Amino acid sequence: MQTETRTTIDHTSTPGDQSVTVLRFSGDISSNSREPVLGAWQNVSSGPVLLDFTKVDYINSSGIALIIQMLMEADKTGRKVAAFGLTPHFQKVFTMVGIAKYAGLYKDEPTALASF
Amino acid sequence: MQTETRTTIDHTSTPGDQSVTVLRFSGDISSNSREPVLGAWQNVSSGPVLLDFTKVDYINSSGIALIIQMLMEADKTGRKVAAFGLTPHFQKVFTMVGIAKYAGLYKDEPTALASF
Amino acid sequence: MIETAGTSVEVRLPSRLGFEKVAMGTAASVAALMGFPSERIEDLKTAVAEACINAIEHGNQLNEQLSVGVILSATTDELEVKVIDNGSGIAKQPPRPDIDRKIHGEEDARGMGMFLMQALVDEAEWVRDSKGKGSYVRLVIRLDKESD
Amino acid sequence: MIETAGTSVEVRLPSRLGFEKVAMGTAASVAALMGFPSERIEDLKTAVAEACINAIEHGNQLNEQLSVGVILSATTDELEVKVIDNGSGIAKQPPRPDIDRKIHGEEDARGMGMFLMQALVDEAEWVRDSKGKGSYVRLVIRLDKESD
Ligand SMILES: Nc1ncnc2c1ncn2[C@@H]1O[C@H](COP(=O)(O)OP(=O)(O)O)[C@@H](O)[C@H]1O
Ligand SMILES: Nc1ncnc2c1ncn2[C@@H]1O[C@H](COP(=O)(O)OP(=O)(O)O)[C@@H](O)[C@H]1O
Repeated sequence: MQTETRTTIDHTSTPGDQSVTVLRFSGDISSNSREPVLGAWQNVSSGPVLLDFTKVDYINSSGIALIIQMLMEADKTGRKVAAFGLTPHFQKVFTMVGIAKYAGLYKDEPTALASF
Repeated sequence: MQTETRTTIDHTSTPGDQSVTVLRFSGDISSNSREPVLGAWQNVSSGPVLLDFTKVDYINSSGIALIIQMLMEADKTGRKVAAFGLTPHFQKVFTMVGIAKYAGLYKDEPTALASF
Repeated sequence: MIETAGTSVEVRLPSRLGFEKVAMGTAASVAALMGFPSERIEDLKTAVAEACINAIEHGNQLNEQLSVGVILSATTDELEVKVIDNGSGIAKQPPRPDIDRKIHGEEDARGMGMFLMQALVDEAEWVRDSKGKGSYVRLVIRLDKESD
Repeated sequence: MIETAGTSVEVRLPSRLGFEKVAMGTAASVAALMGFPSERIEDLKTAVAEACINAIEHGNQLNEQLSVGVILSATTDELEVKVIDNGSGIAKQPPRPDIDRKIHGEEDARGMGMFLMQALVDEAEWVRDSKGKGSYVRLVIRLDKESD
């Protein structure tokens, strides 16, 4: 089990060839994740952003608050955000707190990319 | 998590067409498993016997003792026994206690069947 | 199934963030022994984690001299988890989190722990310290209930 | 990595077979926090399960009025687990299990728990009760050591 958060930044494109930045998180998303979550956002190029939670083991409410702060930044600059790779449990949790309203939650990367 | 042991008895054959009885265990193998382990042995037809641990979550030393008692019966009647589906950890444990000397431990069913 | 009714398991954790995961592991094991389905175990794990984080952070204010107590009590049809700290408890329930207000900076991005506990388990009750025995949150999940 | 050195977690379990799994869950969570690799966590889980089964069965003789204590103490490079019961402990180490003798009915099929504990962890020590504080087995796994 990896407790620290790691974020890698990837680039891909939608089926319609729009370029997309992918933030791939791994480890935990908790109060320790400010830099890997909000810091990574600073390095994102323009266009839609995809969040990959496939390798995330544990997310708590402090981590969710950081995701919300990231979505605040996205909202301010009119960027679209989608997420994939959440377990059914965390899809439910993200929906309960309302995140699904500001970031589409998809089962996998192709489905998420097709949503932009 | 299923704590009780269940055993289903299947029949298959080796690549050389010898008939084989397969005991498929699921759940835990512990001190509560006397009947599902030793009782199942009573219902085994002649020929080699394959033990399938794929669906076993937990094995403790009392459960291992029941497997050893089964191997005692097999030894008395000259029956060959092989096992598959153990996690690497339980393959190590079975080897530590010496079970591997009396029952070949294989990674999957075809490999185990080919060993008879 | 192993008979678990009438049993109780106690855990004592240091007041350090991260140790909520130990309570999650213990609670998951007790719930599995009782035969809860995996979705309910996930709900319980998240609720227990949030309860422990609050006990560590707000109740014990990260004071490592203090520990957080977790008492898991099983009956035939439910599991009760009390998470106990040395603080004075909560005076009133925070408002339900409002994502629109959060996104527009009108309320703190945080403040979702208690809401999640209530949403994920069948009962969540906060009890303030009386006579120095500690404040606690009491979470209950029932065996017959489906996941919300 | 979460800083775990100097912390200790305590668990109290009922003396009922099956509850060793709760100790396994707790021990696995602490070891994961400390950064142990998964194979070592499996070794620890089996050793802790066997220690708890012996405490429940032999130490507390399945008396449900008594509980089994598990104390997990982390340093920077090792995890120590003490499993405590109310019995008088073991007088002498049992002989190493001999599979040939077992298969030929010359020794009991059982009697592998203590052997497995010693084989799976880096240190296993049995301490008999002194002054009614309980007997315990002390298991240690080290972070730098590979799985045996
Ligand atoms: N165990 C506790 N002891 C004291 N105060 C608490 C406790 N749990 C929660 N609170 C108070 O309730 C508030 C809301 O808690 P919560 O919904 O979990 O969100 P957050 O912890 O992110 O603020 C906390 O900010 C704190 O003031
Ligand atoms: N905690 C304990 N208290 C008292 N006696 C014990 C304890 N642990 C082990 N023993 C004794 O040591 C013997 C060997 O234990 P073990 O190797 O675990 O095998 P088993 O439990 O299958 O007999 C037990 O049969 C018991 O007599």
